[in-house]
Amino acid sequence: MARELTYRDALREALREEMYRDERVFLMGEDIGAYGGSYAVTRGFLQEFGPERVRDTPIAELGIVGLGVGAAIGGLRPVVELMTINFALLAMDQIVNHLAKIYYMFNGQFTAPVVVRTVEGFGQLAATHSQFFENYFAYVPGLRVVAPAVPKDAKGLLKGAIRGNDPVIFIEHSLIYRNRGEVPDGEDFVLPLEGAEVRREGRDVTIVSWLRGYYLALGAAEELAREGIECEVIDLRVLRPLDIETIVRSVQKTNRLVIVEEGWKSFGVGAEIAASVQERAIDYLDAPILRVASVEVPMPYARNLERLVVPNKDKVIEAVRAALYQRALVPVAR
Amino acid sequence: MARELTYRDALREALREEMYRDERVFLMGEDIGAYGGSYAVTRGFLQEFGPERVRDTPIAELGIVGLGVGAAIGGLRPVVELMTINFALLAMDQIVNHLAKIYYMFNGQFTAPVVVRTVEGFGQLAATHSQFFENYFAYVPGLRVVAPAVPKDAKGLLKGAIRGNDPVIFIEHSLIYRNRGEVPDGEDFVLPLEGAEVRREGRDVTIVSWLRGYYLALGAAEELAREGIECEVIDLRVLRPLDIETIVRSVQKTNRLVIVEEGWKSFGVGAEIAASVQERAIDYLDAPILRVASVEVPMPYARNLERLVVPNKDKVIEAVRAALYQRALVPVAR
Amino acid sequence: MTSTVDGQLPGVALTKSELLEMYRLMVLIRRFEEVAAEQYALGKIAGFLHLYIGEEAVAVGAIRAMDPEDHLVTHYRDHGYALALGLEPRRCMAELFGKATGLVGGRGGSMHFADASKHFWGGYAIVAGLLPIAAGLGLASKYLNQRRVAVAVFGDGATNNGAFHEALNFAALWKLPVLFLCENNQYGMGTAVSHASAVREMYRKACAYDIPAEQVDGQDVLAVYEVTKRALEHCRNGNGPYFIEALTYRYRGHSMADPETYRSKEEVEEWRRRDPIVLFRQKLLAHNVATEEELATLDRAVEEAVAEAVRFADESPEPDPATLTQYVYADPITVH
Amino acid sequence: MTSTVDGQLPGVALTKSELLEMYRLMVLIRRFEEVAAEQYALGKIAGFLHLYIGEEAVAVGAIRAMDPEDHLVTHYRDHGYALALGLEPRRCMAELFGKATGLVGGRGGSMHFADASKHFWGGYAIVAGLLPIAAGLGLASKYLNQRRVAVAVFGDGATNNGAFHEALNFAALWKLPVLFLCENNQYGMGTAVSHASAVREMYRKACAYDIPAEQVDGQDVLAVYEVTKRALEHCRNGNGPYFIEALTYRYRGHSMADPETYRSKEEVEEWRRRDPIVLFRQKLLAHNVATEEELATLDRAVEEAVAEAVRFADESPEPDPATLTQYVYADPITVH
Ligand SMILES: Cc1ncc(C[n+]2csc(CCOP(=O)(O)OP(=O)(O)O)c2C)c(N)n1
Ligand SMILES: Cc1ncc(C[n+]2csc(CCOP(=O)(O)OP(=O)(O)O)c2C)c(N)n1
Ligand SMILES: [Mg+2]
Ligand SMILES: [Mg+2]
Repeated sequence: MARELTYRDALREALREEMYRDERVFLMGEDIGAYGGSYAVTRGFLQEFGPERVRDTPIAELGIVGLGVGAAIGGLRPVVELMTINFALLAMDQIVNHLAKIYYMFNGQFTAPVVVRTVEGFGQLAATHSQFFENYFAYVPGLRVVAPAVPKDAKGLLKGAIRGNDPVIFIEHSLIYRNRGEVPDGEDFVLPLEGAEVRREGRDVTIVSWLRGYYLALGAAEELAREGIECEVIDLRVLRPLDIETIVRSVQKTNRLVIVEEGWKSFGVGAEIAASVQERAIDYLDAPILRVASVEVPMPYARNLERLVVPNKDKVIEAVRAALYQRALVPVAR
Repeated sequence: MARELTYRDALREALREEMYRDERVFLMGEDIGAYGGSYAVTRGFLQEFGPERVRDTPIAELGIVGLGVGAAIGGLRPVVELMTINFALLAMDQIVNHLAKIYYMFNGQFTAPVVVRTVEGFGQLAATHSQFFENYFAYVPGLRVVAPAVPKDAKGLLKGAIRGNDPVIFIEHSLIYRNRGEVPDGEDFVLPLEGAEVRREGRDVTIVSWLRGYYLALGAAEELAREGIECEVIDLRVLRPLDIETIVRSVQKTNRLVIVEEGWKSFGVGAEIAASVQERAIDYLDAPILRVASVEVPMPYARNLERLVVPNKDKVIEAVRAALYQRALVPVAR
Repeated sequence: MTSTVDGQLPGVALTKSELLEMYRLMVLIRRFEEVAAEQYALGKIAGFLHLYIGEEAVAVGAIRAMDPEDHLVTHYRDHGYALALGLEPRRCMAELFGKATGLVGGRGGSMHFADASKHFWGGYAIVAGLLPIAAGLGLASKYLNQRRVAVAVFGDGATNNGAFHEALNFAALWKLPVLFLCENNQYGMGTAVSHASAVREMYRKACAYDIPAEQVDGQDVLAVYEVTKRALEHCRNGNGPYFIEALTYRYRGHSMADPETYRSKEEVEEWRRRDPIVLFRQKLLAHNVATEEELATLDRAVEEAVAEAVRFADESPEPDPATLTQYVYADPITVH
Repeated sequence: MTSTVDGQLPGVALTKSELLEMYRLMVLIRRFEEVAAEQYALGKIAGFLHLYIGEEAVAVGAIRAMDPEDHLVTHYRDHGYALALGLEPRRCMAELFGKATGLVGGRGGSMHFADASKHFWGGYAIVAGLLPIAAGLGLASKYLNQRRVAVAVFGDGATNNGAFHEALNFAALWKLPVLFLCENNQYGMGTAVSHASAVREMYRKACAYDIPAEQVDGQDVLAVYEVTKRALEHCRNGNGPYFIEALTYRYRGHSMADPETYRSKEEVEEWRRRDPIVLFRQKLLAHNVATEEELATLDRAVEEAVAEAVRFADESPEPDPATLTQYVYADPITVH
């Protein structure tokens, strides 16, 4: 059986269930307690679980992750929250130089199973609060990087992350917290942290994305379907390990690939996908792999400018047409 | 006229000349003064220029870059040093959220022309001291990312970086400081911060790289030439802005591309190159674009394991043969 | 100087017109912020909007004490400082509206006001991120043998971040002219000082760097002025940094999205009883610096200025889309 | 306890065998390090090698005071702690040689010793990076109602990094059982404390967090032992963290690459006059805890142990290349 839940509620359920299941699971982050979480994911948790297990922290991102690492080594299951991914830059050292390496560097003697929850997004938040850094984490061996688009995955993957033994960077998106979707019942609905999913089948063009980009892809596919263009839409779900095979299989069928990402185009996640797919399936490609991404500027505050920067459904449609040679192939602006 | 200099001496000349030319230029970093620089680039500078202009700092990478940003806004020309790129992770916030954005975010009112010198490399330094992060910086609009392979570029680009008005991440490599090469005479030898260079012409395969990878490429090209395989070798020199056109022009001739990079393969610089080249020139490609990169593990200390991780000349040769379909096309290990 | 002259306050070396200007600025900030909140509700302003209501005495007292050549950097709660510096309300409001006529052309919004001509090098939205920058400005001043002090404005929450510590150490180690001005408004977002900071008095953190430090009543504009004046002198004379903790309070939520579950109405009421504008107004009246009427005239002028600012912002054009990629780089780029 | 019993030291609650073991460990560390330097010169060891010579009293005194259940994390200058913990010299040497039989299979080298069975969670090579981790271990201990203290070992240089500040604040705020043990060896690499730190006494930095703190003579192994014992008690009893600054000195360069341009031979000589091993040896002899002969026997045993360690390391196999990609992830991965 399943119920419809919002993305936010799916996350809430995952956290609550795991906290009830395992006393070692605790939450730590800025304003997750008294304030209720900046995106209300942990609202009411302080009251429900008390201040030992729902820990408001100082504004000290490096420290937050570092304490998570230590607590994990010491036998706990920390779920730490970095209020937004923009602030994760302050914690890069603990994430990349410590969290990701402890298991390997010390020869498998101990693990640091920390789940770092964080969120991306935009909405007139200006240059330092509108960034996308999943590529930074996906680059790092030892980390798993999860980026669920739908409530079912939000719940199942978060539970999988908490139960697993690897460090996980769990990336949410501020503009999809209210999206609704089916979520299977039961506390044992747990998903493994890998594998992309083909969410819409199609024969003409493959569109691959994740998080909010997935919804843009889906919207574009639906609109294009009205004129008979059938897009296959793949939701990546997990960025490391990257499930290239699923994309390759789709491209072997459609022979065209469009990647939708919200980060800046150059050196983003899409670059890896394009590079890997051409490496494995260049002979199947009837058109260059195209990327729809953000224009490469620090995000401006003004609404009209922001709109120009970020991907939207129309830009995806345009790219699909370009992949079908229905329009000139102009690389998306830098 | 020109003389032969080491890469290190070319950097030293650039710094000294610019410090004599412009009193606003000063150096700041860990152990650059009394210790003489961990790679001896600034040896003797403290004695020559005094402690106001050659400033030993506390071990505070975030602070070092932040002070550089402020000093630049205040009218100086800081050249700050992050001892190695591994420690740059501690300064990511100041680099990405501050340095890179100030000019744009405040609408062009003021600039922060900081040059951040740092160095990559390996040599049994283990997991936290053997990393490659040029992709992190190359991703960021507002930054220029320079990575010179030869002494001439080391000097000319460093001078260009110091004289320019943009923030620059200037990446050196610990294993090429002693490499020698011609450097033009004169204080006015200054290079603009852009453009790749074709350093060896060839018709069969294009190999593109930068920093130490360039020497691997060259070595492979020379060895392959003995059996009649002519590689065109491109030294990128600058990673942002990326000069894709030069690579594309070469690929239009050779129809094959091998990228050599020392960072981990997935989500690295090579991914962007591959993605961009196939986007512009897929019809010219007679083989998939291949990447020679590091195996995706935290770097182990043991010599024999480290050797397995990093690229070397033989792996480049193997990739060139694969691009020529002389051997099975096995994607390089993750 | 204990005798009272009409138009002066006992023991305060400020003229009547200066005092009235301080009053006007406090009222201006208050009204500007109230109207900004309204405009936010109307959808004219978006994103994060951090209001300064309740804290006006800090910005106005501190800015009044600064020299025009001094450097200023603040955190994202920056409107008060921009207005206290004398920046035009219309350009401030236009920035909130994201318009081309805004302080930074609509690119920054609420969190990133700046005006290079006033040496106001910006509001920064990464907590504590501005502190090393301020130290760098101090370094430039010292290096160039200027007598400028770099003033850094930040909150109680920022003092728990590593950047704070690194900046204070640098400033003290190199004896840089930096005034660290901490606005302790009791909360960092929804987290009370007592939940975030091992030491509850922010100024005590300066002990780890031997930086002279003190607390001041942040609701008393003259007290802020006096201590800032003294602190700036200290810095200007080559004695290194200084640390001021201003005790204050924000009446509104942290930003417009704040559910305010973390504090009681009573607590807010308690603080409102020591409203900085009311306190200052009473003092001006009690000492006959100004009449009710004079103050009312100023109030009306402010009202009009803010209304005009909204009209201006509303009528101003959006930024030209053609400017989108301008100012990413200062030097030309020809490759692609 | 001022009367002297043979085999005991006045005022010291340690048995003869404990005291001799401390002596032996100090000599072991010294010899291990000297031989490691030789092996480095021979090319058997590579990369960074940070020797502990001159600082032996700190590790030996501190570890002796710890409970077996206590947590330990250190910086990269970690050989002394590993040996003081009783880890086998042969496995330590094999790690330096990058051999499969090393403490961490040759993967870590000098900077990353670790032994989970001893709750020694590793040496970390990012300056100050271990401090938040130590606080996290303290958090786990407290959360799980254990009586373990997390001991964090770091240098004077680390105290200027933001991670230090954040860790101390967390530990004090949450009253975590963490002992911050700072080895002030006067330099961070080539930078003297006075060139890096606004406050020259490291322990004084704890004032910003109200953490009790004191200095100890790091050349006196018993003094280190006593203060660590006391500090651990404090932490173990729920009073939160404690801070110890041990004043010490490294005779050798920062690492093997150090040109040592930043200090004088005289300064090194000065410190050598208070060599921790010589001092302790003299005390043991003066109080008749041991005879010259007993100590000489220990010295010889150490000599042999270190020689054996080298043989073992030399003869051990390199890591199996097939293990290269092992332990990147703990859970299976099936996609690619
Ligand atoms: C590094 C960082 N972490 C988190 C945030 C989110 N955030 C914005 S303001 C704020 C609270 C800051 O409190 P304080 O410094 O006391 O200033 P106040 O808002 O009270 O004036 C937080 C947590 C941020 N902007 N930057
Ligand atoms: C974050 C960081 N910055 C720089 C370095 C390079 N580095 C390694 S050890 C060291 C000096 C540390 O000094 P201290 O903390 O006093 O310890 P000591 O070596 O004296 O025992 C430096 C600068 C590093 N490893 N990590
Ligand atoms: Mg506050
Ligand atoms: Mg030291």
